[in-house]
Amino acid sequence: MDFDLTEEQRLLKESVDRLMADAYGDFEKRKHHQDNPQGYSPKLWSQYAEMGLLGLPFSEEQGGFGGGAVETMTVMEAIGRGLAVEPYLATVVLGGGFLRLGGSAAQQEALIPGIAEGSTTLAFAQIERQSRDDLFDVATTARRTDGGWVLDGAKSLVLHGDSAQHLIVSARTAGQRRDRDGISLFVVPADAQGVSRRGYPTQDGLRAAEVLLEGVALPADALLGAEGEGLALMERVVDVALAALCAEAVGAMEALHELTLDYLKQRKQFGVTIGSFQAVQHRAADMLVALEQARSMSMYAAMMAENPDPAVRRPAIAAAKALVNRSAELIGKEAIQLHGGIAMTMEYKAGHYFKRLTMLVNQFGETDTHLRVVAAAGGLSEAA
Amino acid sequence: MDFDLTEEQRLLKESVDRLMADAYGDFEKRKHHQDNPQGYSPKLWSQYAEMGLLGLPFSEEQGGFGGGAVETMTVMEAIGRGLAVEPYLATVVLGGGFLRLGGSAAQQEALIPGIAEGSTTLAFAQIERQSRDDLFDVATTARRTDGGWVLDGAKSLVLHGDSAQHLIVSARTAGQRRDRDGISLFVVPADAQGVSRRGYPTQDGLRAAEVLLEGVALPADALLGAEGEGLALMERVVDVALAALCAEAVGAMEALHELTLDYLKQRKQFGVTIGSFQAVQHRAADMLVALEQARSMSMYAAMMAENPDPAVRRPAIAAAKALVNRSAELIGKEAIQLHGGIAMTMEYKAGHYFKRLTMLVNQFGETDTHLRVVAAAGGLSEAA
Amino acid sequence: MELRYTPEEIAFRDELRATFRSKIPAEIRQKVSEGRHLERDEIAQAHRILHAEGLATPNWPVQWGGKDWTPVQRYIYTEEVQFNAVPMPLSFNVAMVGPVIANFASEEQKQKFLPATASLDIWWAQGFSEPGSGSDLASLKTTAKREGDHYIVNGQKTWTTLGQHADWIFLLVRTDPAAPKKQQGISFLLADMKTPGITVRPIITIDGGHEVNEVFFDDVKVPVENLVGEENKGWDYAKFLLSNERTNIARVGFSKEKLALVKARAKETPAGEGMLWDDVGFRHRVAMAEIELKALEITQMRAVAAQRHRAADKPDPTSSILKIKGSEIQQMATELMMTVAGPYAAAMPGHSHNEPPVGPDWADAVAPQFFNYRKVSIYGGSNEIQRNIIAKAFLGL
Amino acid sequence: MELRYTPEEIAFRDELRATFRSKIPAEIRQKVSEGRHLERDEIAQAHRILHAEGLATPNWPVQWGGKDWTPVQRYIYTEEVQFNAVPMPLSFNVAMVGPVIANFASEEQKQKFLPATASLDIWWAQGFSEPGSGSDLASLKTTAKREGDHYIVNGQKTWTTLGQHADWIFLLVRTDPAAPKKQQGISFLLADMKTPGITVRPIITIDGGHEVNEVFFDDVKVPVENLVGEENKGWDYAKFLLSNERTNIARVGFSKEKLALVKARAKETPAGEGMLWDDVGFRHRVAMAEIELKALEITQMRAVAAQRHRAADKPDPTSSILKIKGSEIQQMATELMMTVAGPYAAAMPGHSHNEPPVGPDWADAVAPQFFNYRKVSIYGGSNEIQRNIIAKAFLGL
Repeated sequence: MDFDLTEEQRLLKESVDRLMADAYGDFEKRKHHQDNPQGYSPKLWSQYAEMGLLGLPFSEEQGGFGGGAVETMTVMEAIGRGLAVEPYLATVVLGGGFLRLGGSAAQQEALIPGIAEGSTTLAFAQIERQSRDDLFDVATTARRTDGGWVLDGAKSLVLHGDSAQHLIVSARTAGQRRDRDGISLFVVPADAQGVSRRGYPTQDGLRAAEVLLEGVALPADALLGAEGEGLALMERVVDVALAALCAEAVGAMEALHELTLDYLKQRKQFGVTIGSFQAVQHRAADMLVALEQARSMSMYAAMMAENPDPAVRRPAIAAAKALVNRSAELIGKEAIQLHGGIAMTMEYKAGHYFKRLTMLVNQFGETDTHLRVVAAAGGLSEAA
Repeated sequence: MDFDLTEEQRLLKESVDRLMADAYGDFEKRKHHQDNPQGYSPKLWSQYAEMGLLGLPFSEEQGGFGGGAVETMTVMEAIGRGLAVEPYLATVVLGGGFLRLGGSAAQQEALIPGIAEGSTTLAFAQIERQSRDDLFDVATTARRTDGGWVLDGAKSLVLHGDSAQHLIVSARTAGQRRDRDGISLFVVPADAQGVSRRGYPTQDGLRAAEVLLEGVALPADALLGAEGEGLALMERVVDVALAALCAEAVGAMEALHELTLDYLKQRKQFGVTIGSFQAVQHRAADMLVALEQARSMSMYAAMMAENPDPAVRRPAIAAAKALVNRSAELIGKEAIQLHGGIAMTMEYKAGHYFKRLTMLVNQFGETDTHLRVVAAAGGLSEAA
Repeated sequence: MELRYTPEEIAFRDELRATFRSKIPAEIRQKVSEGRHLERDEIAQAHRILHAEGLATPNWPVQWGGKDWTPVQRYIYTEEVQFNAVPMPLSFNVAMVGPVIANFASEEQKQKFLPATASLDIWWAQGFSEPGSGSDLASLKTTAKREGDHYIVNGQKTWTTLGQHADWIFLLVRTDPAAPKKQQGISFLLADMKTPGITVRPIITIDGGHEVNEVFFDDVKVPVENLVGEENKGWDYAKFLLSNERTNIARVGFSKEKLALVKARAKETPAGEGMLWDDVGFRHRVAMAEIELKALEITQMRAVAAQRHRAADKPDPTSSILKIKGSEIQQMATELMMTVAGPYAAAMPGHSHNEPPVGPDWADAVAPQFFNYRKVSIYGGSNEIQRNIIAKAFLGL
Repeated sequence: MELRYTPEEIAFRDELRATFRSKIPAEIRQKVSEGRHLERDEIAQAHRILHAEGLATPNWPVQWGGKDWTPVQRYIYTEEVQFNAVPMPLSFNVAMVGPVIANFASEEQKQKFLPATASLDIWWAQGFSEPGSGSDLASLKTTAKREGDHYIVNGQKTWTTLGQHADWIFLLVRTDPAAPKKQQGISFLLADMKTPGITVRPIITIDGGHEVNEVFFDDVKVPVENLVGEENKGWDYAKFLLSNERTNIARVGFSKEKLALVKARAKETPAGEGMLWDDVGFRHRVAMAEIELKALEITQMRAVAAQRHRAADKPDPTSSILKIKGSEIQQMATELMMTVAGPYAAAMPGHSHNEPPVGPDWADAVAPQFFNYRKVSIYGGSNEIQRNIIAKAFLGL
């Protein structure tokens, strides 16, 4: 039992924190980054690469630095604190996760070096018009042809899908729309014939895209993982992403709590700081309790995220996300309320944390979805 | 739209309040009442009768005073404030409800005058070992014989069942244990051959009984209401009782809130009254909000309780009880917490309110049961 | 005790409902229902239709175009405006400055301002809040110095809702900085927004909307004839004005409309094997919100009915309760709508009208309204201030 | 970062678990599990078995029978005691007065008291709280006047848990009423309960149990040799004593055991068409409680692991968090058990052992435990005090 970072992890944390402070310490800079066509700064993305963050989770054989979920947690926490807009989750955690855990050697060789050096970005195209958050609800089809595949369908809300060079697309190779079997995954170059994309900003300041796939012809080796068995891999990679989101949320909650405390210590009303009111103090204390509980579950998620056994991993990750969601809701709302009007303005950072946390709560399934997973597993087992 | 009491209702309220103040104003007196073999004071019960409270809900033709649900609400609120232990709910609201709404003229004539004058008490024997709160879960059987019935079964937690002269018993005359049809109701004299009872105190200071029915032979006219159609009548009477419980809860919450405010104004800590702490003030304010919301729903329940249409009545009553439950839980727990240790002692009144409210929350179904009724009806309709 | 409306009240309600539904353009009502911001012209159009129907200023004195309605009728009116997603007649005109002018202004001022205020020929803005004042309104710092026939106004107001559209502004200014208490020495002025020295700067809120503004006063000359009532008595008029919001504070009609929409949309939103409405957990959440709302509605009705027994200027003990619970339920409703929208709430409103929506047509307005509605527990006396009021004024703590 | 125990730690845990399950009588563990009050003899029997196994005083100095365990081992020990429904060794002896004597008392006092304290040949009671003190412990009023070789003690203590069984009491008394601060002038005394002038009066709590008492001191002569440490320094020893409760404060093992029981019972409780466990709403409530508990467990483990980096006498910043969340979850667990018991929770415990139970065998103990557990957010520094501590000490408000 040990909750300390290793020396390497500590150094990693320090350097990411420094990067974020430089890039986002002045809140004006964030708007500046967002003004780029891709919605983030390619220059900053190169700095991620130079620091080795983009190759972090890949093994050394794969061209990476052999980091694990704790390293990802460290980076994502810093991203959460900075309220960063770079496609780390989309490219490294999700896209990279599919390559790491399901990609062929050829696919890994083709893409991982580019990811690590910052030249290749990815996106996971899964949500459809009817699917909500059900990973297995896939109407997009992939038809086998001579020596390849043809994809048809439409994907919604593809995170950073407007600027990604490659899309990881879920498509049905067999079965009915909501069957758990028969889903396959494909690596689709964004510039392939028949792919059209419409990008737009999301409510929390990131980018997403609607992706149309019309008779997209792909070679045989575009298939990622085993044919028809894509769901298990998606669940595995999404669990890694959920753990990363938990860490991002903890970073954002921590920063938002600090911002609130600073405000409570400065802002005066009726002649005294509002932080001197006991009712306010108790609510700030409850925010800390919620934050520390979330931090514990984010660590738990990091330690469970790479577990290949879904019977152990899925309830654990679902539990973490459910608790992080509850904490994020409480801290987000209380931060706005304790600030008052100022937090309702675009110019001030608090509202943006609130918006990111709100969206994060619903990413990959809302709280009830995760509670259902935990309850269906009979609860959390005693095994830590 | 009118929320005022009529002049008669106001006079009724004043006199019941006075009765309760006399009988329960000194908390020691409550223990004294409870020490009687039946768990309440027969003398006090006679006073209820003298004041006309026991004949209140019956029509004048039935030998009563023609009061409605608002009158019952007024009495039950006072009972809640006083934390009274008399069997008003069991005898007048439940037992009387069955007679009023389902009894034959002969049954009404036989029993209502006795109820009104305080000589006859009743109890509703419904819960069984397996039934929990499902009114339709009835394993007790009633077999038709020449000119009568024979009852066999066992009933649990019959409120004031140890001292009642007559029991209203649900028994199955057809169908399977959990069928909605085939349940009949019987008026069973407590001294009938084959009836055995074991009385005990309940957690909230009232009395209940386990009732065993072994070959209890009854005449044909013991049947109350139509054969096999007992469920609808039970639901109707239980809705009347739920409205009464809402009123009792409001009375108890009101008194408990006042008791808490008094304590907060007197008790000093760190040199000041604890009521001067803002965190405490805000929680006392939230208790008031919960109380007023509950009061509104208790009025709503009173106005809906006698509606014969179950499609309108049942969701309304369920809604009232669900909200009253939430308020009772909040006010009960907060009252204990804001008092601190003193409220944990038997000698002080607050804990007894808390215990009564706790039991009341679970009486005739817990909150989820009622939410289910509301949700199944598609929510609360717009009709007020 | 009788919960139901009388047949006359039901007829009154049905008549209002029919008027609202037939006269107010459906597109405007749909925008309100979907939680979208209205353009200036849409607000003005709806206001003027109501005015033409005699329904813009029912709470004013009859001689100035008001109605001699009972408290119940007034309540039904507000309910029906909200429940039918009709834009409220501009509250700065109708609920705020209008009644102040009608009650405290000179006959000349009444003649000059009231008809144009009722018809929205003058669009008013409110200049009360200041950057440092927050919930402590009386701490305001904007000054007005008398110089001959004018006051010279200097200072800054903020959270000025729809100030970008305003023709005139009513504002509180400090005319006697030496007054012993901060509530004293405040005056109530009316100023033409075109007066030199007034600058309006937009505040964009986190939902992306431009609803509020900062208003700067830099040596602004306001004629003395624009003083309402007596100099240094402005706080009394402000208190009168703020107490007028009372009957509207719970916004039961809004929440009713919103929860009905939650249910309607959940019934046509696929989720799991059926529709979202089939999900037990979701239905119980909606049920609990509806139950809280029903309780609030009755609490509100009790307050309305109790007005019979109370002098009009006495504070209503339940208004703080209505504010707290009302804002909680409004926020609950916007949260439930977030659940209905699910992942599709994440997309920003389309930048061009030619772009097809992401998810259902209405989904892009859901998150902005959720964000925007955090304000309802902050403004109009934050819920913390309301709890202070309850504790001090009603619980005696 | 590693959540799992080492193989050595797992072996340690399994050994403890085996010992607890084989040595402590099953009837005692069942009573603890069902939430019933234990008799004096049962508590003593369990304590003495643990003492015989060397497991009653692991946190004491090794020379006085303690173990040289790591923080993780100590944590596992507490967890396993609770999780296996073993009665905790009497905390007044083991966690409170024992460590104070071992750290601050004279060698003579150590010799006299420590062995008998470890073996429960002396049963100690705690005399800290007073009727007027509540959360403001240092405001205590009980006085001790030095007269020759004795202190003459006068005053009243309250909430004295299991004081009815006690042989001795350790208490805080005011020896210097003129001290400038209330924390000064307090001394730490040991008194034989048989001393004339000591009267114990039971306090019956709302669950019907006799767990706590009032203890009256009426001119009680306590020999000066029973003063621990220095006169007027008692507050330091009391603070040391109170900080010792830290590792136990979250009571994760208790809640684990209780939630496991909730699930087990829900699986055999008929409800609706199946078992209560099949009800989605109920399962989600249990799931959320288990999730909160898992988070608390890790928060607790983080605090334990962090002990490596912190001087033993520095306050642990997470202890207030553990207290707040731990008490909330314990209460949540007792509430869930109320739901499992349903209507059958209403019956009082049978007055005679010959009477058959009402509902399931365990149901009569459910409501009393629910009532009793309201105390966990009140005692040991109420949750309000904990929030004050967090706000002031850690948030800087």
